[in-house]
Amino acid sequence: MKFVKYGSLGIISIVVLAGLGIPLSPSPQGWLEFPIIPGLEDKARNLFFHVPMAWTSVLAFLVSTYFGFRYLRTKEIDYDLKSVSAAGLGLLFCILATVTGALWARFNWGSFWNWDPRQTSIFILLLIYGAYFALRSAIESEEKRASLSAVYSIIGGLTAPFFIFVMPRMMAGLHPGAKGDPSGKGPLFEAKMLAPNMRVLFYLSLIGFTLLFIWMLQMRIRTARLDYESSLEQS
Amino acid sequence: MSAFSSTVALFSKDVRSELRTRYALNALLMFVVTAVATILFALRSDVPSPTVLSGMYWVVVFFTAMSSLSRIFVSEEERGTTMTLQLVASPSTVYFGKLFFNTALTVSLTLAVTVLYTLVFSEFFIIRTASIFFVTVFLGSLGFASAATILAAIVAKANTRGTLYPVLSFPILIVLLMTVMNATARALEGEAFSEAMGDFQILVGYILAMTGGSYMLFDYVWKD
Amino acid sequence: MSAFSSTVALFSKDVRSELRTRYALNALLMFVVTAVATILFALRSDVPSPTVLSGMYWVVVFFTAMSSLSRIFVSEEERGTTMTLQLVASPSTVYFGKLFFNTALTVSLTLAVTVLYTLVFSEFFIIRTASIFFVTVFLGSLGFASAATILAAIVAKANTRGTLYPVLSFPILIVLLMTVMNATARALEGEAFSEAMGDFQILVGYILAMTGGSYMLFDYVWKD
Amino acid sequence: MNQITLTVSGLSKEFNRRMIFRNVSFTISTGEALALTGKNGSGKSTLIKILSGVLTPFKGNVVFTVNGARIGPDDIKSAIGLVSPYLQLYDEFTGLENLLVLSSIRSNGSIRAGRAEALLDRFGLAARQHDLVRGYSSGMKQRLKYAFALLHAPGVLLLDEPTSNLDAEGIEVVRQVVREQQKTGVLILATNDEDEAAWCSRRFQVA
Amino acid sequence: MNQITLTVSGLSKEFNRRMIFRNVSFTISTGEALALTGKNGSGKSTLIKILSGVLTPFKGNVVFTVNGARIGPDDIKSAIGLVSPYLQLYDEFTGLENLLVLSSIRSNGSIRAGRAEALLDRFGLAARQHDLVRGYSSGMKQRLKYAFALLHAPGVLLLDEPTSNLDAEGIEVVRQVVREQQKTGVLILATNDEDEAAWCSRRFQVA
Ligand code: HEM
Ligand SMILES: Nc1ncnc2c1ncn2[C@@H]1O[C@H](COP(=O)(O)OP(=O)(O)OP(=O)(O)O)[C@@H](O)[C@H]1O
Ligand SMILES: Nc1ncnc2c1ncn2[C@@H]1O[C@H](COP(=O)(O)OP(=O)(O)OP(=O)(O)O)[C@@H](O)[C@H]1O
Ligand SMILES: [Mg+2]
Ligand SMILES: [Mg+2]
Repeated sequence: MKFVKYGSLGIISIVVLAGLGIPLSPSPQGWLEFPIIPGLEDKARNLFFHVPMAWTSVLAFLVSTYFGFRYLRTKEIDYDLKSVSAAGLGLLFCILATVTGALWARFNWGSFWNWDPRQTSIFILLLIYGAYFALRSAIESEEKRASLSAVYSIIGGLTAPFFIFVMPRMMAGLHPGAKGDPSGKGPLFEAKMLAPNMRVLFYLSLIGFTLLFIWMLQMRIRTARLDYESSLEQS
Repeated sequence: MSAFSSTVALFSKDVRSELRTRYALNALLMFVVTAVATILFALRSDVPSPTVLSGMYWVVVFFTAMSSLSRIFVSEEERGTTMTLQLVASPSTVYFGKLFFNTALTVSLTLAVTVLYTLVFSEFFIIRTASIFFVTVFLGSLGFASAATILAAIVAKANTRGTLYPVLSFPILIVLLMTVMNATARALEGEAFSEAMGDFQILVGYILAMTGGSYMLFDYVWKD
Repeated sequence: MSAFSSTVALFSKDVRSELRTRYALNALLMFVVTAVATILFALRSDVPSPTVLSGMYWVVVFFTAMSSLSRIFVSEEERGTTMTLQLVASPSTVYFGKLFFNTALTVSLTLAVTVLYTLVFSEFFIIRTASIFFVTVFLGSLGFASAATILAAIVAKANTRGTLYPVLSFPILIVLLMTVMNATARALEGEAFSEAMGDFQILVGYILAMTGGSYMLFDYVWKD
Repeated sequence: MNQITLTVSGLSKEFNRRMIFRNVSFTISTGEALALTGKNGSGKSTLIKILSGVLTPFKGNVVFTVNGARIGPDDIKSAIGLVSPYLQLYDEFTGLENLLVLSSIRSNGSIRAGRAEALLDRFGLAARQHDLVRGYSSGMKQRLKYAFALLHAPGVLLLDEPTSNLDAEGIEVVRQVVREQQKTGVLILATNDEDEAAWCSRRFQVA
Repeated sequence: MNQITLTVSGLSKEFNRRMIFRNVSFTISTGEALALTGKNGSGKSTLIKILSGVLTPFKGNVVFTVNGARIGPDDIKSAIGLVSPYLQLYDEFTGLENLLVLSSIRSNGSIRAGRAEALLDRFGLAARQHDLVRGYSSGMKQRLKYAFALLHAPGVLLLDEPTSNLDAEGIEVVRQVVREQQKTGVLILATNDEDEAAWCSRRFQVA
């Protein structure tokens, strides 16, 4: 789909240009200036990258689990190819989100890692992805590999609600909106702080990264199919 | 009714087999004793806080469980008796039989660790709210067993087994671990029973989600 | 000379088998990450002292080693290939082949744990006397491998005899653990190399006693 | 007497994309015996595993009916007996314990008291029934598998390499079992041996 | 040609105080073939295991000589080949890898390049030599065991249940092997089958 390819590339270019290029000002005039958020300053720009990446990695996990589920139902190996492809991309975005988040945290909260609830949950997501691939590499039979890894990702998915709802209850967080944060919502999402232009750009970025994911997924599925077919011919 | 009696029969077969070979019991004892001794040694000079103590308590349980709970399926697979079981029992019988066995094993494990802890850390490890502690330990054992059983079935079909098992389990169990550590710390700090209700709700939810999910997915894992 | 080349051949068979089927490196790495994370979790709020850190370091190594080193014999026994090996190799070839393999595994394991520790605990885990640290890690790995190899051989057979050997073997491992923890704490506290000589002597003595004893006893364990 | 019918239609199986057999179909009913023949590696055991329900086919299906009523997957367990080289019993139990334990696990698998002992006796294991299976010789294990397979008087008996490891006396007992099974139910055996194939009224060449 | 002699004197074996056989003695030299016969559980396999050195006898001993010189326990490994149901090869290696790996472990076990492939070809496994043993059928595994046993051209070949799992074509190859071995060395086989026992020039009834 041409639309997905050019759409994602176009939107992300806009986000990169505008997100990095639009100047900050203490009293923003119109759409071409961002407000300065106290305590965040220039670092607020990371919002446009870090959060969509985290979102994409979660989305990829859901997509992978969904295709795993379809595989179990139909036993068609094509669903497994889709499922791994999504998981591979998910791992990639998960690493990107962790790295951008850690850098952000280094300059905002003082250290790369603080076991904030969101950090903890993304860490678990990383571990699940790692375990998923470790499991796959330990099974030779194609059919077994597909069904066992699908089962694992569903079991992993079952725990997701718990770490979304439980984690923040358990531990004090640094992320805006966490337990013990008086403002409730974070500064960026408080209506006053997140200027409409930032808001638009943020949602645009979410859409852009989602499209990027879809485009990359299509490519990966295509190469996975080709790999599969060429190994078919060999045997 | 007959499905239930099959499950019980499978459970008692595993118990007898274990009593005869002692594979899991041996491993269990070895890990518990070593782990507690090591921790004792590592903490030599410090006065551990309730958080650290409850953390260590569940770390010992976690690693020990990891070394023994997977045997239940791995041993069937390695001896080639999986097919024999498939011939006589339906997947749900197998799942529940093994789940009961693992639950029994985890409960005895937590009991052993508790006894050892009260002996070794007599000065620090004081259970101030016994009701919280025992409910936590019981629900925690159930939760461990419920997740560990399906993962053991998965691992038994893979090649890595020994090391793969904790790798698969940790991300799944971490929510459970955090909740039980939290509740155990409450028990050590002497909070009122009602304070821990939230934790218990999470535990019950976790157990239901895991057993329900496992029950539905077990067929795919168990049959070739 | 030919005995040596047999030993090397056995070693490389195990390495290939490991690479082929178990992907131990893959799972082992994830295991170490998991173990460090669990401990990190348990210690969340505290600033760990060198004693605690060195204790935790070796606890991770111990658990990882115990869950993977015994495979080397257990897998031969469970798959029924013990007899095949007996047909082609003499007991001493088998012992040394397996010992080398376990040593290699333990050394790579300690390296992995060291790297991870320096990354994760960058603020606390500072190796002040590198010489002590590396000698300890090296001797410790050797010691672990030498004890674990004979224990693995015993455990592989113990399953069929229902003995309590593994439990009896504790004292043996605890001596080693205490010594390496001690020496590691010295390295973290920045003591002079000479201070750790006592520990090193114990380690060397331990390794010699273990390998010597194992070598002599191995025939009885290995043959039916 | 029950009229048992086993209908196999369009079975195919592949392992890692290697096709083992394709489009296997046959029907067999009470009173018949079928011999599966074929070279080593042709897929006889794979077919037996699919018939016994421990392996799922790639395509096609297997239907059991008793007196015209189709049997669900849960009840199939009490209708099938299997003897095969890849079936293992529990090493750490005695011969008798194996039979009792396994029949208690089988749903509604309660057996008449004494049946296990009678079967062990028939297969010449009476004197060793209280010894651990670990110490059994290969022929003794094979005999025990027969006792296990016949314990619940299955309507369908599947035998893979029926006489392997057995001595002349053991083979004679198996021959009797085959003869009896043909009267009361269905018998399918997979074999490499011309003589054994000749025990059956019908024959199917795998691949 | 080497003159190989195997002398067994006064062998006894018991398991858990159950006497399996007592005072077994015989001598066998190049050119001879011995069939061990006896009922299931009589001790044939136990005797084969003792001869191959994987089990130690309770009493008595086994002496190998080549051209009159006694062979020490370490060199015996390169003088013996064994095929038996309880021998397992490595599942995670291919057929060919199994042969190469095992012969490299055997001390001074270097073999001529191409010998492993030639043997696999002889036993009909050439087309499957690069497949994992895990996926082999029971007959294919048995064939592979023959290739393993013959790899180092052993002076003494021990066969326990030599034709189990094999099809007609496989049995024919085994028959040839048995014939050749009788010319160049010693052959001992344990069997329940009268036909197989008849392949041998001598016979020993166990217990
Ligand atoms: C699933 C993973 C994550 C999600 C969904 C996520 C989401 C978010 C969101 C929505 C915000 C903006 C909040 C607001 O200001 O209203 C944010 C801010 C931030 N995140 Fe994350 N995040 C994740 C992981 C991480 C990680 C792994 C790190 C660091 C290692 C990190 C560090 C930060 C920092 C430093 C901020 C700025 C906070 C502030 O305004 O002071 N995040 N994250
Ligand atoms: N490890 C063991 N422990 C106890 N008893 C054993 C053990 N191995 C063999 N036996 C016993 O020794 C006897 C001889 O066994 P063996 O396997 O040698 O018989 P066999 O003649 O080869 O029989 P088959 O024809 O069935 O192969 C049997 O009674 C068996 O139960
Ligand atoms: N789990 C598996 N993975 C891969 N291939 C397999 C597997 N099981 C069987 N096969 C292959 O399927 C084919 C048929 O095997 P099967 O065991 O059914 O043969 P068989 O007819 O019983 O042979 P035999 O007479 O030797 O017992 C063989 O080529 C075998 O390699
Ligand atoms: Mg077969
Ligand atoms: Mg025998």
